[in-house]
Amino acid sequence: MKEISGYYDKEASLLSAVKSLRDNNIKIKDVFSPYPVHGLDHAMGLRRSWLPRAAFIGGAVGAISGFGFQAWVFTRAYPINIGGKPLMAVPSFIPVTFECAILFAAFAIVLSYLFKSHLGAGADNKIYDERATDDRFVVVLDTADIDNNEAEKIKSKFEDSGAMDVKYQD
Amino acid sequence: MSEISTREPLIEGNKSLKDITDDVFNPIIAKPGKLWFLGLMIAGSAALIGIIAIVLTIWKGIGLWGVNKTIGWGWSITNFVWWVGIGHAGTFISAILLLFRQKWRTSINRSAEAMTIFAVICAGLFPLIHMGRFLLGFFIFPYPNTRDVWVNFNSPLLWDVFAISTYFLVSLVFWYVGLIPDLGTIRDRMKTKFKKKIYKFLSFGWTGSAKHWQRFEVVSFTLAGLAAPLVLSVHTIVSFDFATSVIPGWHTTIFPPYFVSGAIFSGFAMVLTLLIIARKTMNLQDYITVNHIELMNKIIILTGSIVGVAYMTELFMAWYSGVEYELFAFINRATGPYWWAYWIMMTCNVISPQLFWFKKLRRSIGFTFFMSIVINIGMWFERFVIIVTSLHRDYLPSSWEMYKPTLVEVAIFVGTLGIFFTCFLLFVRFFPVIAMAEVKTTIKNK
Amino acid sequence: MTKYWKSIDSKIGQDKDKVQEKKITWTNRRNFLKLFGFGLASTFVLSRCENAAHKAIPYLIKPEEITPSMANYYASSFFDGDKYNSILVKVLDGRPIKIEGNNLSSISQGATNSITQSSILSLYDDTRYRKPKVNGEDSDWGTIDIEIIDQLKKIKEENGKIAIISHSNISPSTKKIIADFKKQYPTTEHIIYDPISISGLLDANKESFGKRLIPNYKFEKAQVIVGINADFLGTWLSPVEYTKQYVQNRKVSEDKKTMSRHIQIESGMSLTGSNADKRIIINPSEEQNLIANLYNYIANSLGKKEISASKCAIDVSKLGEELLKNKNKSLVVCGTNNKKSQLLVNSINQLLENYGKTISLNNALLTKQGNDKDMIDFMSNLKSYKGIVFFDCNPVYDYPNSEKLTTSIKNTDLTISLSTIPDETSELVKYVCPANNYLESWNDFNPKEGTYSLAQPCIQEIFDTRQEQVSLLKWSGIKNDYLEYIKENWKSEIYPKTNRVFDFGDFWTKSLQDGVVEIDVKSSEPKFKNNLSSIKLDDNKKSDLELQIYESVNIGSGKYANNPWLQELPDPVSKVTWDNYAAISVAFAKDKNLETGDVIKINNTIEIPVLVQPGQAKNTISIALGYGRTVVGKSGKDIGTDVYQLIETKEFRQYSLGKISFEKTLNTHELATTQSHDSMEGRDIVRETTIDKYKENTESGNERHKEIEKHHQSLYKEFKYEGHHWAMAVDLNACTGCNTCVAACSIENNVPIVGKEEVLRAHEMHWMRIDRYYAGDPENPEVVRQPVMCQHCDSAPCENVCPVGATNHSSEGINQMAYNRCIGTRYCNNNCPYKVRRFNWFDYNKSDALKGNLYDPHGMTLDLPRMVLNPDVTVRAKGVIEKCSFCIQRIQEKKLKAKLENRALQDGEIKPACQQTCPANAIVFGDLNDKNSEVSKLYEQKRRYHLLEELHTLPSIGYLTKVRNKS
Amino acid sequence: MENLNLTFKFSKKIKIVLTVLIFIGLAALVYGILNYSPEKIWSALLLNSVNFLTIGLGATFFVAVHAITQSGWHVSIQRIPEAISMYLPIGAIFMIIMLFGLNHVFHWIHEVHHDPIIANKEAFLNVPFFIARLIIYLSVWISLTYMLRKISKDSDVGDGQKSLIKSRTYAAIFMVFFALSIVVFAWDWLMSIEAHWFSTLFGWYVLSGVIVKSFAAIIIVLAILRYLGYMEFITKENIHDLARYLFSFGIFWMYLWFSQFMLIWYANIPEETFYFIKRIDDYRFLFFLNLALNFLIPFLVLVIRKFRRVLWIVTAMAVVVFIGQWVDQYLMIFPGTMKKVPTIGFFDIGLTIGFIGIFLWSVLYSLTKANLLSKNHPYLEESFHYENT
Repeated sequence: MKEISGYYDKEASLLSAVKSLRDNNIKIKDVFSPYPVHGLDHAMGLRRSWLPRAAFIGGAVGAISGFGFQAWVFTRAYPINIGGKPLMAVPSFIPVTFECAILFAAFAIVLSYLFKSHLGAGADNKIYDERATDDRFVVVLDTADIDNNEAEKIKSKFEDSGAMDVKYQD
Repeated sequence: MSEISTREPLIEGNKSLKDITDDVFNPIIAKPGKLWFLGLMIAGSAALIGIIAIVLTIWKGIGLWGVNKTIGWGWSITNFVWWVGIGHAGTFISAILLLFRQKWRTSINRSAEAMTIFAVICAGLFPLIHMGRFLLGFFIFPYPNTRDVWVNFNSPLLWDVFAISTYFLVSLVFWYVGLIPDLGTIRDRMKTKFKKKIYKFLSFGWTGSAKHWQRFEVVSFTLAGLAAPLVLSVHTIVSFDFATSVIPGWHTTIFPPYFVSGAIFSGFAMVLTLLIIARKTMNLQDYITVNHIELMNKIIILTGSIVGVAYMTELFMAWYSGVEYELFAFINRATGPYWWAYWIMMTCNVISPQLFWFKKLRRSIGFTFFMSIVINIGMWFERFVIIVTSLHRDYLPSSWEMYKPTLVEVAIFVGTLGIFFTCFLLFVRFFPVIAMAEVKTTIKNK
Repeated sequence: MTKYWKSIDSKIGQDKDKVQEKKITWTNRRNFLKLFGFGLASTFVLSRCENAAHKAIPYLIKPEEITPSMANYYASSFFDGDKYNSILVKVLDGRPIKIEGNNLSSISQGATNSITQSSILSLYDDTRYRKPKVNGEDSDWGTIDIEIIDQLKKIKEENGKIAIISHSNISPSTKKIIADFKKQYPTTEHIIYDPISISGLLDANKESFGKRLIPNYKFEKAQVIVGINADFLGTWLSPVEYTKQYVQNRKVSEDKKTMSRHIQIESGMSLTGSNADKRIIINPSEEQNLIANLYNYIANSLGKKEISASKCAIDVSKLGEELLKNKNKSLVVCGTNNKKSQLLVNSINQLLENYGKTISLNNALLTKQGNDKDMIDFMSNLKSYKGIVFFDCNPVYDYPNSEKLTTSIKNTDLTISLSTIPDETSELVKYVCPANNYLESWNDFNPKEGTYSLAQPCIQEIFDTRQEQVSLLKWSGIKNDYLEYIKENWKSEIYPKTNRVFDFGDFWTKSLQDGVVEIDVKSSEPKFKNNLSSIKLDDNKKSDLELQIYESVNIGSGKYANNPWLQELPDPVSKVTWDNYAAISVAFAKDKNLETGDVIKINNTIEIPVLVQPGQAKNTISIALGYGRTVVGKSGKDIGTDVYQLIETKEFRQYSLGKISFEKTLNTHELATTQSHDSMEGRDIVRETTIDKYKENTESGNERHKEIEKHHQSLYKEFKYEGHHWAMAVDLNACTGCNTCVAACSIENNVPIVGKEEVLRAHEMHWMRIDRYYAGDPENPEVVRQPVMCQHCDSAPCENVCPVGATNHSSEGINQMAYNRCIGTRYCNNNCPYKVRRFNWFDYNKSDALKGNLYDPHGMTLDLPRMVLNPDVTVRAKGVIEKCSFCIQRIQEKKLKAKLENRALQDGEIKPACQQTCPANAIVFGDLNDKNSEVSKLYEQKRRYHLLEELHTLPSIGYLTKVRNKS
Repeated sequence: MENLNLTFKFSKKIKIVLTVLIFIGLAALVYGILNYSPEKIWSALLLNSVNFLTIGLGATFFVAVHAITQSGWHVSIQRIPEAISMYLPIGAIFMIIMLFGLNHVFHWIHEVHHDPIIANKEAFLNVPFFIARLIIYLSVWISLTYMLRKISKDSDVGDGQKSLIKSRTYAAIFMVFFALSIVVFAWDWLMSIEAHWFSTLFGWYVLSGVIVKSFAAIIIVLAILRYLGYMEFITKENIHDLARYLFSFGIFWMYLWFSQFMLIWYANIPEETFYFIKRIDDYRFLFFLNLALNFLIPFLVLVIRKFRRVLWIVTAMAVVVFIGQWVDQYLMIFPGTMKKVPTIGFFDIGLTIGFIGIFLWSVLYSLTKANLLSKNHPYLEESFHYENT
């Protein structure tokens, strides 16, 4: 037996279930819900995502390379008098620098997100219940190394917390 | 202490989670109505006319347009700025309103963002085709080449290239990131095998995992944080196209924020136009409620008034500056040969939105629809006034000229309207028009 | 990585040897791309090999004077039966491509007018006759000569009369040939007429001095110039020469604070009138009376006898006073073809003791010789002529009442036309013996007494044509070729008059090289015989509406109507292109409820659009000649309305009608003007002052310059130009607005012709324009003009905004365009405060990558007209912005030349096309870094300012304020 | 919550500290009068008068905006901006005092007849109209601010929902008037110092500065209260939000600064550029310090989420921005009024310290007049229960 999953139709019962499972030191593999449930990440004890850092790094890289490229073009690669402006025309470089920063930051975070979450065109992730994207909440437990007894206990825990259904999976 | 119930519900009809899914999903599997096909046909043929006109322009030359030695930009850039402006509402709604925790945006952000993307496509078309040498348009990208020439980073038009393409890409990504969970919902509900496959592909393997949701929220919020200044920057840079110049009526420092608020103003108007039609034809009255419309109308008053203040400021400064050319440019706008354009602009943008101070009018669907079109017209004329009236009589009276659009220019404009509506009709047919997952977070009945 | 220098900038400071040492290495990325690109390109080229079947034959032995791509200049002469110009023809790779004025000639003094400039296109006129024709059918010279000689002989035998009709003929050799022809066919009469006749002037001079001549006017010597309906700066007699003279005493500087005063009395606003310090507006019918009154006033003041004349409405006392004050320093000229008026003018000049001072009867001008009487006689005896030879003239078009001639040509046995292109006359005649273009011909001229010049062919006959003289020689049975004939003639007639320093061979070579020979002819001034006592003034009554017919500056008599360059050149006053029009005054327009573009019907015969012209006499309509051609190439056909047929032929041809009727029709006709707004709107665009104020303070009128210079500051350092810093000074006081610079610029720089429809849409392409503004009373405004071309701003708003950097600044201060790089956003043009940039709206040059979209309404891209293109200047593709380049090709050429000769460039060596051809010397180009250059000196003038200088664009064009001689 | 009715106690100790500050200010003024030209003294007075007046105004703006947008997050701190806005009457007194020194600051007053450019502006720039405008702004600002404050105070004993609706109306009126008046106020009191110069954006640029510095002031006052042991109910999320506002309006200020500068830099027309040339050439250090304090430092610090949630870091940034805005104001005023480049010394800083004393006195005094928590505000709960992503 590899996984046990509990099915809920209410956000409140889901949250209490997750809380009680965690109180009982049962490791939750994942929870599936049709929308981001407020407070679920706290309840599950998920750590804050590092994704914003990707955006920050992306933005910094974008800004520096954007500015550096412009400065290089104007002062090194092909210095040319345009409208009498200084070659190092810093105010002129700001817009492109800014756009590069935003573009790089946005792509850095989105690509990291997709990569980290194994999301992508044609990705084939396991779906526990098709209604999990509609109005069902699914709690999946990693039970690879527990025996039947314990599994029964878990099942009752699920049912106590208001699960509509509990499934075993091998 | 009173309960949180002091806030009115964002959507009506006491929907359950399932109701929401059904309401969004059903139109996608339902057979489209005759009205939809009729709309698609009209929009499609308009797009075709536009494409023909564009091909003709590229082949024969810009001489087919009414622009001339004095007025180098006519309808093309007017339309460009107009479309870019319209393209501001979507990202404004999803980014800035997200940052300001305005939850009511959830009902409208999906379609507003879609509109943004389509509007930016239409907008981006104009700078491309307004080039005399469209086929060499790739010169504007800084790519390495044998001659070692790069682009001119001093040029606002080049900034535009970066701004518009960044804006388009980021908006697209932002939109799509938000779409993924909803596409997952559709995938899971889709019965036909083929369609299921397509939606499976499009939904990127979404499962609804809590970790994904956590990241999803972080990504959405960060993207919003990035998109918010980006929205400002895009129209700011568009305004730089004019404001960096030395042409009286163009060179004025207020342009950046004034263009941005003008853009949001016109964008909201276009969102209203589309949503009022959509809520009626697609039975979304419960999601897009009168409250939503009223809130948007409030933003319209706000941005419209900012635009109005900017007009007045410009007018005052034209006098205060003591620069004769500047003063002339503004007198000429109001009383010169294009006085009618100026007064259409004034009436539509400054005077008529003030009617929204009346709550009754603000909450009237019919009146709002009418006003949304009035504002769209007004904002189009604003750009026309800025571009044409400033150029047609600038410094040397010897070069003063008049500008009259040709049929080809009109056809191209009609064509972009066609492209826009074609895209939008296809969007409402195949994509979830309401951000289901986000709406689901706002209801109490869960 | 090796670094190639991209501009002189980056080269400065680098070791010269080091630059040369750079080697192309294969490992270099850029070289790889280059080679890769070349490979790709050659694949395409090779795959199209079957098309490359042009036959090119290399020189076996290179001719000494020809270096491919290097231009040769040949001295020649331009004379079209009306105006004379000594010219240099620029021939490049066998093609004449440009005409410049000849510096050695005292008539052209290095300048030309717009017609001369543009005449080169007539060489490549696609409508030219390519072969002789008989009754409209192609023929060949052998056949046609036999037939003509047969017929001539037959007429001679029958004792029938033969007429050779020509315009004024100033060629000594041609005259001799005609004489020879007469010898052969003694019944021949040579009848001379001028389309724009000055017979009255010639006859008056004959009466006053016994010689039928045009005196030698010396405008530079006059302190007061009174022009009476004489457009001497634009069209009258020898405008280039007169402009050169006129400007001498109009220019002012810190060293010379005086200038002449110019009063113009006229009906329509002429180019000359628009330059006058004072304009007196009269109806044509008032003119003679006014002159008589003026005469009486002066005579009275000098205690001479008055003539009987009624009092005229205009007070002439002030005018008379001014003239009297400047006795022997004044000049009165009159352009009316009326002997009595001219006699009166002669007498005024005599009373003022101007003869010998400002007017000389020595070295008389010979360019117009026509006698109205001859032509009148000919027209009344048409039936008696058995043979008529039209010697390069077109009387069916340019002579009034020509229907008679038309019918008679059809009935005459032998009619021959020696025209180069089909015209109204040549289409009617039996034999068309097409003549060469003047650039394909030998010729000699005698434009002034004592001045001789040669014309030499600069290209072989393009078609199977033969110059007129050769035809006449042939028919006269003379075997000589024309060159030999000229040489002999010169040997016997002209050479002896010279001081004979050289032997004839050298004299001939030198004459040919110089183009002109000027011999001092000294004879005593003829005695003046005043017989005004018997004069009886014309009985002119002022009517409600009069008509004045004038010669337009650009189109002239209409001979060049098929020249699109001239058609597209805006009229110097009205700025109208591609049309003539009825100029009406502002008040008249208001009275009759007319607007520019309304079509009116005059005398129930012609329909013509009106143009509201400020400064037009209220009850006079002015219409230009030279339009309304019916048999002509595409460019001239049905352009405008012909008014030759309205001219009345009495004793003299009258170019004004005392009474006409008009009615407004419901039609309108759009006039394509290049300037739609006439007022400066009180802006500080053209700065002006008066001579009195200038004497007090040389800065007057230009006070703002100092004020603006005080605030001259920048957020960033200005670029330093270390080598040259090119700049131009334009003297607004010298510029007359004649437009020749515009023509020269367009020709030099391959500026495309766009046609009327495009001009109407403000799509004209001229790189430079002459802005003209009116100020003051619309009935009699003051006019200012300003040549505007790219200002080559050192802080150029246009350069900043080009996304691809296609326009940028050279290290010598030139705002340059890389056409290849331009993608045509027109952003630069929007941002140019001077609006000098031009966009290629269509494919005007057949240079577009996309096929089938050529926009060439006037056939400028046909094989023949294309030959006129200047290969040193890129032909611009569709969708590209272009503009004045300071004639960069000329700068480079002269720089290279100096470099090859290992010397420094000299000031004045480089002359842009506009400067080179300017008859007013208004434009000076040079190096600002050279403190001794002329342009630097002009920059020192307190009159110098820059256009819109408050914008801090730092233009490289300096304007010098206009100074008026008025109080 | 037990401390719903808590009010601030203005203790003696604090009063002593503030009195010291005020005396430093007075000493600086006396020192200044003895040592400096009237131009410099009046300029410094103008700087502080306008600076603190607009902080008070910005606080009303804060209240009004949140009333209109029906926000909930701010309710827990709402009493702070309300108290700050109560400084307005005192600020008004200083503005009226300024009227006596107008001709030391505004050179258009005496040059109007010699300078054609200024003469052209006489219809707007003339003393009677100038004073009339000031009186209009002050009276409307103060009366609307009092109305809003009164409604808020009344809500403590009445119906919060009704008060909210009522305050919305006044807030809307205030917003409309404020948006128009602050722009004209900026032209009057700041732009007209350089009477030749003009920039259409200037009013909005000043507005952005007003908003950002009133945020800084709110944060600083909050930090003081926390230091004194009040406002314990403020959550990290509230601080985060305040920091975000400081951060994003800092960016907005920079955006407007850049827009104005870049457009003038780009076109390079002397009639506009002289303003910046003067400031870059003669006040180089301050010119760049301005950007560092108002944008660069707060941006680089507050871009990090962790820092946005720490009160002392946020407060430090608020102080940086506060100083930055002072510098910005200095750059608007002194280069225009002073013929020679002045140095910043005891006088300038001392005077500002004095103003800080008066300002804080006014704020703290006002805080004693109402509960520290707007307890009947319908959205009070929301401001405690939300999370920042």
